[in-house]
Formats: sequence, C-alpha cells, structure tokens
Amino acid sequence: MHHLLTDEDRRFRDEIAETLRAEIPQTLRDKMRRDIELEREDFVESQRILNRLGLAVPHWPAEWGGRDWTPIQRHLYLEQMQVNAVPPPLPFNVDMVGPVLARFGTDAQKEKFLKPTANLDIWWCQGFSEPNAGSDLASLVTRAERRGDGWVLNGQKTWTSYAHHADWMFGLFRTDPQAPKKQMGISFLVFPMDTPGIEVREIETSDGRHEVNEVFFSDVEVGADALVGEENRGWDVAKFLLGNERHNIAGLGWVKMRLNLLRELAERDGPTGRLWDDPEFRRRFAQLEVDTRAVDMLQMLALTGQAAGAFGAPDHAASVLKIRGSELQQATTELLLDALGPVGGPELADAAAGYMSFRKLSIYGGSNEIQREILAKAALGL
Amino acid sequence: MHHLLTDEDRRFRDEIAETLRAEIPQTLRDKMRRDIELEREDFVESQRILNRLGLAVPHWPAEWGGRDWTPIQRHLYLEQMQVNAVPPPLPFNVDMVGPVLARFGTDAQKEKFLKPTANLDIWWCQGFSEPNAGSDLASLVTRAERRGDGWVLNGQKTWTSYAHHADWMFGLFRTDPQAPKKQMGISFLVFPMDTPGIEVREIETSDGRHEVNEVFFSDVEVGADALVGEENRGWDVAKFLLGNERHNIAGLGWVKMRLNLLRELAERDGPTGRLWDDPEFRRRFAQLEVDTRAVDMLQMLALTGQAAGAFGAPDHAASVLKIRGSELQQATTELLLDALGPVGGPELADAAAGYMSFRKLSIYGGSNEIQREILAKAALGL
Amino acid sequence: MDFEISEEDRMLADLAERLFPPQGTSADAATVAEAGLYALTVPEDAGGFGGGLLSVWHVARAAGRGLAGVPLTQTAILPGALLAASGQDTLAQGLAAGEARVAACLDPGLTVAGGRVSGQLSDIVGAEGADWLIAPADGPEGRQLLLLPLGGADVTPAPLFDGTPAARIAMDMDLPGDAVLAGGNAAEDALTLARRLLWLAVAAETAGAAEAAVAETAAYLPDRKQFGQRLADFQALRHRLVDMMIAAQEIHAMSLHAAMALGAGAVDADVVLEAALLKAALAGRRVGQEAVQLHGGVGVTQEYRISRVFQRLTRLGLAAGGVSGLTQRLAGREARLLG
Amino acid sequence: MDFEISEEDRMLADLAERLFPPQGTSADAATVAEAGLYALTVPEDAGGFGGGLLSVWHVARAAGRGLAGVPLTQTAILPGALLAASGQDTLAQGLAAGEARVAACLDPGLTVAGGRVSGQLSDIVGAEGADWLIAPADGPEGRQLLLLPLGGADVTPAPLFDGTPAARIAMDMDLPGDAVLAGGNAAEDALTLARRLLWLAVAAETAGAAEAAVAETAAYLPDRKQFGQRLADFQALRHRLVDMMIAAQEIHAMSLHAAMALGAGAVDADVVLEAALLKAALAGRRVGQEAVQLHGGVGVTQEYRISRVFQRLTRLGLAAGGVSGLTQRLAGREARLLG
Repeated sequence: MHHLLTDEDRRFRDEIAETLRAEIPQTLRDKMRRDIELEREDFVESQRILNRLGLAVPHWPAEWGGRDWTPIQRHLYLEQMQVNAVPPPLPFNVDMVGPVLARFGTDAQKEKFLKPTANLDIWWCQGFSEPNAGSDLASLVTRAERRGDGWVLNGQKTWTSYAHHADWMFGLFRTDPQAPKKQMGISFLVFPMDTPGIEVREIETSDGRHEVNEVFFSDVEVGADALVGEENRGWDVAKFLLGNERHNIAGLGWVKMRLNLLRELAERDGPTGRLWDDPEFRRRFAQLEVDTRAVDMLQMLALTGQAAGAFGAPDHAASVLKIRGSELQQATTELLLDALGPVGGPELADAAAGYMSFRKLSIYGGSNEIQREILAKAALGL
Repeated sequence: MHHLLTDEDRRFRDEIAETLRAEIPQTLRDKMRRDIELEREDFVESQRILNRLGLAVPHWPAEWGGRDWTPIQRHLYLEQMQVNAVPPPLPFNVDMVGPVLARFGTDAQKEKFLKPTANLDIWWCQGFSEPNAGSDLASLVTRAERRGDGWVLNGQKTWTSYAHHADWMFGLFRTDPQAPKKQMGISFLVFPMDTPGIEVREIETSDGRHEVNEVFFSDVEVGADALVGEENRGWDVAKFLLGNERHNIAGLGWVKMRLNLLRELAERDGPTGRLWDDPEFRRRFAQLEVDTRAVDMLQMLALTGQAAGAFGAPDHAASVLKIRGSELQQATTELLLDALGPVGGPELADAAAGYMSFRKLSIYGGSNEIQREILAKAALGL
Repeated sequence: MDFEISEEDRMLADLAERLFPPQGTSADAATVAEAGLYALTVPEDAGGFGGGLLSVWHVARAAGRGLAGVPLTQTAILPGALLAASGQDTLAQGLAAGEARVAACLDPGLTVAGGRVSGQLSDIVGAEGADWLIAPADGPEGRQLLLLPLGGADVTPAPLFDGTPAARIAMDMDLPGDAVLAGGNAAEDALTLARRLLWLAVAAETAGAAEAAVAETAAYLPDRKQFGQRLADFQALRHRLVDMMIAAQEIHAMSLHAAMALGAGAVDADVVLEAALLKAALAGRRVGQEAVQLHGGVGVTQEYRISRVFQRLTRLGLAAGGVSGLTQRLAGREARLLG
Repeated sequence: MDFEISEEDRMLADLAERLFPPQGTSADAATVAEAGLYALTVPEDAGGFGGGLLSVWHVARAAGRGLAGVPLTQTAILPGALLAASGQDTLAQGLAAGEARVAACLDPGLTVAGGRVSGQLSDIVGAEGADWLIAPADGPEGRQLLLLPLGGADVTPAPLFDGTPAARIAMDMDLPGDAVLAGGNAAEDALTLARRLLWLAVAAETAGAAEAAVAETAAYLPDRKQFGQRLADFQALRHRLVDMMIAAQEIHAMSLHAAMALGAGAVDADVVLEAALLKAALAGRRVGQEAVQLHGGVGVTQEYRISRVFQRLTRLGLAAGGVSGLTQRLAGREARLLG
C-alpha cells in the first residue's frame, strides 16, 4: 500500500517502525509473535518503554501525553505496533478508562489517575459484562446501592480480562433500578481491586490460559470519589468509551505480522521439506495476501473519508472491517497451525493456543453475526 | 465404490452400462455430455430406444413394463444412465404421471395412457406451480369450476417445463375454493394441450434456452374423464407423486459423468498447455472427487437401510442428498466453465449455459434453504 | 496519494452512469458515440478526453453497474490508447467523434507471411460492424501490432453467452502498406499497456456488476413473500446478502487500488492488478451465484435484471486466463505481495 | 458388501460408548483395562477380541464422540496389532489383560548404532507411565521395529495441547537382545499396517468428535436466549448448524467407507483412506470452528464441553501430515479416485 501514502506519512511510518524495533526488546516481541503467553511484567515493561517514547497514549489530549496525529498517522502507528509484534499498551488503560477520565473526570481524578494509567503504574480492568448482559449490555443488574456519600456493590461481572492482574476496576453498576429505561439508572464507578468483598475467579478457556475472570461483589463499599461523570448517567460514559473501541478494528497489522512470520517459518527446512516449496501452502498464503490487500484498501478508503463510494456510507465501515479483519486474523492463525503441525512440540502448542484463542475475535466486541445484522439494517435497509 | 457391491450387482451394473453405450447413439450422448441443447426429437429418440430395451420405466408395475429391481439395482441403473450421459426418459412421463395413473387411474385411463406415456408417444407437462404457489404449493388458486360432467379451467400455471413440446398436461386445480384447509378442495386433472383456451408463453432464462413456460387458461373446458383419483382429493395424488421424486435425488451420476469429461478435456492440449498439468485444476478436481465419494457413501448407507447411524433417521437422507448433490453438480459445472474459459467459442458457450442453467438445482424442488429448514426441525429438533 | 475523485473523473462517471443507468435501458453505440464516450482514452490534442487509469476505472465500473450493452473496453478504451500510442491521430479523431468504429484484440491468432495477413479469430468482442481491427500478428519481423480494415475479412457475428456483441473473423488478405502500428519492443510495450487497461477495466466492470447484484437482491428480498413472510425477514438470507455486499466492496477497493497503483507507477502495480483480477473473478462469481440463489426461481429467468447481471459476472470472471492461471501466477511469486 | 453391523462390533461399540459416554466423564485407563478394551486388536488366541478394521472404526468413533481421555489408538489399537504381527503373544496377553502398558510410535527418531539405541522423541502419545514403547529405529540393518522397555529412558510427561497424555523421550541405552520385533520388509509391512490403523482411527475419532460438536450445539441453541429470543430461533444459526451436521455425516460415511475398503482389500483402499483423512481434517476443522462460533462467548471457555470437543478436533486435524500434504498427494495422483 506504499504508493497510497504521502512521502511525509511514509517517513512517519518508517521512523515509528525503527524506534519500535530499536527500543522494545526482541524477547518481548518474539513472545508476542509466537503467541507465547505474556506475563504481567511483560506488559508493564513494554508499556513503560512506549510511554517514555511518547508512544503509549498518542491519542490522548496533548496535555496528558497525546500527540495530535492525523487519523492516518494514528493508523500507521497502530499498524506498525502490530507488524512489529509490540505488546500493546493495555487497552483498558489507554483506550478505555484513560479517555473517559480525560473527558468526564474531575480535576482531582485526572491528576490522580492519568499519568499512572499511561505508565501502567495502575493496571485497570473493565467491569461491564455480566452473565445475562453481554451483547445486550444495558440489561446489567449488578447493584450499587447508596450508603452515605458512597455506594455498596453487590452482584457479579464476567469476562473480566486480567482482573487477576488488576489494581483498579472501572465498571457500570445499576444505581437506580426504578429508572424507566434500562439504559438509565446506571453509573460509571472506579475503585481498587483490593477493596474488601471483591473475589476474582478464573474462567478456564480452551487455549489453556488465564485471561478472563468472573468477579463477585459482596457488600463492597466504595466512596463518593468512585463516581466518574454524573450519577445514573453512566450509559453516556459507556457509549463514549465503546465508540473509542472502533479504531483499528480490523487488526490487519496482526495479519501482516503473522504473514511475515509464516514466510519466515516456511523458508526453514522442516520435517517434510521446505514449506515454501509446497504449492498448497503457497496458494493459501497468496490468497490471504490478496484478501488482506483488499481489506487494507477498504480501510484506507474509510480512513481518508472516501468510504461512501465503497461502503454506501462511512459508518458502515466499522462493521465490515470487524467482520473481515477477524476472519483474516483467524485464517492466518489457522495457516500457522497447519504450518507447524508437522513440527510439533512447543512451537505447535503455542500456535494451537493462538489459533484457539483467536476464535474469540469473531465473537467478542459484537459478534460477526451481530455485525451482519447491523449491516443488513443500516447498509442494506433490510 | 466398487467393493461395496455384490458380484451380482456389479454384473448388473456393467451390463446396463454396456447396453446403454451400444444402443444409445453417441451423438445423443455427446450432446447431453456437453450441455448442448436437446431437441424434442432427441428426447423422443432416446426414450423409445430405452423403452424397447425395457429401460424406460423399470420402476413401474411389472404389468406396465416394470422390472422389479431392488433399490440398489434401480440406483445403479439411474447412475449408469447419468454416467453415460443418456438423455433421460421424460420425468413428467415416467416418474410423475405414469406412476400416478398406474396407482390412481381408472382401467380406461391406464389402457389409454400408460403405454404411450412409457414410449413418449404422449409428451406430458406438469401444471403444478403458480406465480404465488411455488414452494408453498397448497396455496394454488387456478380454478376448475364444475360445468355439467366436466370442468372449466381459469387461471395460470408457471415454471411449466417443456409445455411448448407437450401433448397433454397433468395438473392440480382448485375445484372447491370453500374447502376448510388449503390442501383440500384440489383435484388432479389431465387434458390435451390443444384444448381451446390454453396459451403457452415462454419464460426466458439466463442460459438462453427455452425450457420453462407460463401456461394461461381462459375458459378451458375439460370432460369428466379428466379427473384422476377422487374429486377434491388431488392433494393425496400430489403427495404420492412428490414422494416418488426423491429417487436419485443427489444426481451423483451426473457429477461422475462431468468429472470424466473434465479429465478427458484436461488431457487435451489447450491454449495454455495441458490443463492436467495445472496444479490448481488438479487440486479442485481432487477435492471434488473426495466430496463426491463421501456423498456417494452417504447415499449407499441410505439405500442399504443403514442410514440411521449417519443421518439420525433415514428420512433425513433425502434432504441431505438434495443439498450436497446439487452443490456438487454445480461445482462440476463451475470447474468445467473454468476449464473451457481459455478455449472460448461454442465449447465455452455450451459449458456456460450448463453452468448457468444448473444454478436451478439448488432452487427447484424445494430450495436448499427449505431443505435446511426441514433438517433443522426434523434432524436437529430446532 | 489523493483519494479524492477529480473533477474530470466525476464528470465522466456521471456521464457513464447516465448512459448506463443502474435501472432501465443501457444506451446503444450511437448514443454513446454522440455523448462522446468513445473519446475516453483518445488524447486531448486528438479531440479526446485523454482519460487515464482512474478515468477508465470510473467509466468501466459504471458500465458494469449499468450492464452496458456496448463493449466500451474493446471498442473505445483499448483502441483509443493503442491509436494514441502509435500516433494515429486521424483515426483516433474519427474514433473520438464516433465516426470510425474500431475493435481491439490482444490475443495472438494472425500471421503475416509473403505480404499477406491471415488467420482465424473467435470471440472478438465489438468486431461485428467495426470498420477496423487492431490486433497483433506474428511473422518474419516478429510480433507486430496491426491496424486492419475489416472490409477485407470475413466477419460473422457470434455474440458471447452473455449477449456481448462479438464476431468470428476469418482473414486472408494483402497486408495494407500502412497497417503496421508498431513492431519489436514498441509493439510489446503497446500490448502491455493495452493489457493493463483491459484487465483494469475487467476488474472495475466486475466491481460495478457485483454492486448491481447486491442492489438487485437488496431490492428483491423485501418485496417478495414466502410462507407469509418477506424474504428479507429470513435471517439466513440477510446474512448471506451482507457477505455478498462485503465481497462487492472488496472488489471495488481492490480494483481501485490497482488503478491508483498503476497510475502512481508503483513497483508492485502489476501484481496488485493481478490480485485485483483474482479477487474480482472469485468474489464476483460467488456474488453472482448467491444473488441468483437468493432470488429463487426468478433468479434463473430473464424476467428480472439479476439474470443478466449473473451472465455478465460469469463472463467477466473468465477474463485474463481465469482463476487457475491467476492463482498460479500469484502463488508462484517469490516476492511478497504485501508492500 | 454387508452394511449391517456385526454382533461383535455392536457389542464393542456399546462397550466403548459406556466407557466414553457422550455426556459425563470418560473412563480412566484402569477402568478401560478392566472393561477389556485394551484387548481390542489382540488376537483371540492371545486372549483378545481380535477386532478388525470395522471394530477399530466403531470403537474410535465412540472414543471421539465421548472425548475419551485415554489415547486408545496409541496404547491399545496399534500396540495390539503390532505385537500380534510379530508374534509377541506373552506381551500381547499382558496388554489385553491390562497388566502391561505399551505405547506405539510410528515416526522415525531413534537410531541403532554400536549395540545401543538412542534418540529424542517428542509428542509421544501414551508414553508417560507406559512400560514399553514400540517404535521404528534406523541403523546398519536398515529400519527395524523395536520393542523397548521405557524404564531405561528419560520420559518427561508433556501433554498435547488438547490434554492428550503424551511425553518427550530421551533415550540412550543398550539395545536389549530381544528388542527387534521385525526388520527389513517385515518391519515396513508392520509399519504400513499400523499406519493404516492409525489413520483410520483418526478419521473415525474425528467423525465421533464432529458428531459431538453438532450434538452440543444442537442442545445449546434452544437453551440460550439473546435479545429475548432463543438462539435456535435465529435462522442463520440454524442453517449453519445444518451444514455442520452434513459435514459430520460426510466424515462418518467417508471413514466408514475407508474401513470397509481396507477390510475388503479393495485396490483403491489406501486412496480412500487418504481421502477420508482429508475429508475428516477439513470438515472436522470447520465443524469445530462453527460450533465455537455458534456457542458465542462460552464457546471459548472450558465451562462447556464444546471447548474440549474443539480442542480435540483441532488436534485430530493435524494428523497424517496435515491438510497440505494430503491435498498434494491426492491431487498428484494420476489415477482417478472414483472407481
């Protein structure tokens, strides 16, 4: 896609890439590349280096470390992070609670949280989903009852990524069960994870790794300063937060990273010869490259405001990119699985964990079926 | 699948194949093989030869020319007809109205119709579908109003294959619009196509050929002897007829015929070399062979009464075989299209007509979507 | 790279859309000539638009969407570019003005020997009724690009299976003195240029036709009822239509990408073009098949526009040697496709 | 060919289904031993079932459906057949009685030299806790099939990614005097026989696991609600489940076909077996992916059985060199696959 960029953007991209390769330890990037499980300290190390370089929170307001990049620059930065397999800044910190605090927080909250959030001195987790409120988030029922200035929390959150690593949680809680609509009467609260009454239980997943959790609340007391934004108006905060999730939704940088890895592995001598000499591998590889190019170009059209011609209207782009991006990411993990099948051992085990884990990409964050419903209605008028 | 047959069945199959290759003119079989449009007289010639050999109506009652074959023998006969690209006996005659008359007809009707029907001295067409009664056949509205001993027909049929060739029509007509259920009040009538008031109009299809028609009725008078079975009980006749359609529903003989043709064509020298040396062609060809084998074995399980293990229950087999058979037939026409693309000219034009025409296989006779609904309910309990 | 459409291309796209409306009847050759679209790739100083690759993309996409009955690629885009490349200003002016009818064919088939040119050509799009044929011929001087008067040849109309006007040509005549447009490297360069235009136009036309398939199906599903429900109420059909739409968008994006890459002289432009063709061929075919299936019975009749869209997509999917050849070529590349 | 299941196979299938129930917990090695299933391929005169290819198919299918935790193929089916082929009646009796634990590995990796046997093996299924390993070794006498006491080797448990018990083995010990089960052609024949059994068992186990994926999903969809509707009410999901079911049926039919072809000594039996493996690998993988997707979020947790079915299908799909190798081999055949 080289020729589609201005000289300036090309330079920007190349500088970012060079910096990342020079500053982020190879060992960290190798772990990421091969789907080896990252420890808490790996994420912390990566994010602190990025923060020092001004690359952890470039999309935040300038006074809190933001860079005022153009959408294309932001895109190129994210893509280079992925292509170079840099362990990404924790999304709960930099994409979710950070921008929320910068927008809705009190001055005291901003002072207290934003710098440590950018530097991963505080590890945040997200308390949104509940057993019966996943795709249909507004159905949440976990209670925050008024007691004095603060609240008492009771109930359960689920799918809470890295709750077992987290220092603080931000989440949505029902502060007014009598509100006339289910989107009303919800508040956005933040509190430390070591508050008494919080219990974290691992959810075992098919990749055999510990990432998601259930979090139970029994009479958990939080203070008045836990509230972000207005009481009972937490849905507005959530909408703002979820809107931010849409950047780089396709994750094509990961696809390209994995295609690079595949090419590299295919040129090794394997137990059944050099994979690069296997025409069936080459066919699948080429097909993936063609598809990636096409989706990459769709993404460029969306980024440059020329989406209408291809998408009908620009706001359909997110759903299309989510569907195709997840499909392509999954297809690359599948090809990697096949490439390492005859190799066996730990290399295969890591690839298998990656393959199984990334099935979630087409499920989480609004499943591909939900995206198709959105498109059927919004783009096709059905 | 050779080893799955008894010696006797193998001999039976080989004899049928030899007879067909010896007796049915090569020119006729070549036309069929290459999807060249058949004329009326081609069908007549083929069926009369078959009838002389006792191969036009082997599934009819023995007194009207039937052969008392086992289900496996019937299957092998049908498969060999297809593998050898024999223009098949007209289904409206031999699979539809013939068995209906043998079962529901009066002695006079049997005497009058069965022999000429087997010999294609009478060409029948089927008046079932209407503009708003296709998949939902019982919604038909074309009227047959009592006048004296007979009826007067008014309304419209559609999708009537070869109505322009036909001597007679059999069809379903609403004789009692006041019947309490839409399946009631329908009668099965037969009448000559040259009865005054019948008008046949061609439906142009994407393969550019004349096969299906609309048939309009304006005050068409038919006599008492037009009725087959009981008045207002035509739905029973229709159910019997449609049940008979289920034989050889997969059409795998056509798939095998076309795979043979593809192999033959691939070994010619083409404009871009020998297609058989093209690994991408070979891959698709091998994949089709594997899939055909699998569906062929499913069919054998259904035929030998061992379907329950694979299908859950035997009566789900028909829907599965319809879906997969149509998909495989379509896939072979698609590969043929690709094989002849670089050749161009009339060979390509015929292959393209075949490719486009056979899209109907997944639509007619209960679309694959309807089959999936049937299976979801019957086999999966959803 | 500027993603904005230029003023000129906007005008050309609008013109093409008026001539080949997404609904209704597509213009005949005379109307297209009068509107000036035969001048698309004729240089401005020969009275043409001087349209570049992006102009070709916009016009071909509109032609695909509107199921143009006139084979613009072979009778305007290629002839204009080839005449321009060989300095045939007079004939180019005639083409631009709609006075001379020229067809171009890029495949070998003609032979020059002993001062005569001869050969059998089939499926020559736009040759019926044309005055001139531009075609390569092999002979003692190697491959030459010839401009031949069709008056001296035996031209039998034989439309392609989707109705595209075409002809079989049997030729055996004295080689006119001024027939050679280019020889040697110049001939190869001209043919390479023309092949790029042809492939780009095929990909862009596929993008337009796939869009049309999606639009027709999206209009049909809410209209038609079965078992008392609108077809649009069946979720399985809705989801399949969404996947068709995404496929059409990918063809659109990828063919536009190829136009921009060629225009920018990108090092990987020819690979991107082949990738765009493969994407168009595979995705266009699936879109056509699904559109017919979702239309049900009427999908295979000529009554609804979709059957003609399907025919068009089927024919376009066979261009450039078909999917096997394209797959082989892309899979066989040592260099990575992604820049 | 008789399509009816024999009395003996019906009994074996029922036994396997009791040990590896479609719901609930699968039996451990001791229970399987007590039930006698380690005797499956041990000849009758050595106290075994003397089960043939169809017996293996029935048991492996049940093991797949019930997600057997015991790797029967590598610890019963292959050892029984290999011990029988080399006349090791005493050890075969021990295997059948559940007293001796034997694992078989068919891949090269061991070397014989100077009276010693050595090598590194990884992913050896069933080797942790086994007393004996049957494995090929290369040396001055060519490839030999060895029976080795694992007491003399370094065995590190390293389960496969789906939890299948397996080990890494580092070996460097004197070659016991009676270790050679077969050499020369006899060794190759034994390995060929064992490879057929392995592949057949993989295909049959995939058939069972795919069935399980369909059954789990069919049970889940009516149970779970989203936006106030049962998931089973979403037509798009229903249709995808039907396609999964058909795919599972094809794996079933094709693997059974292979068992019958091998049993009948059909000339194309080995090709049918490879075709069955390819079908199993490709269709099994799609079934697993779709089952997870249709389960939604819980599909990737260990809470529901489907995640273990998915892991199993993923692992089985990598057997026999994977889909690339199988595709290449079948596509490269000159002879037609269809008889």
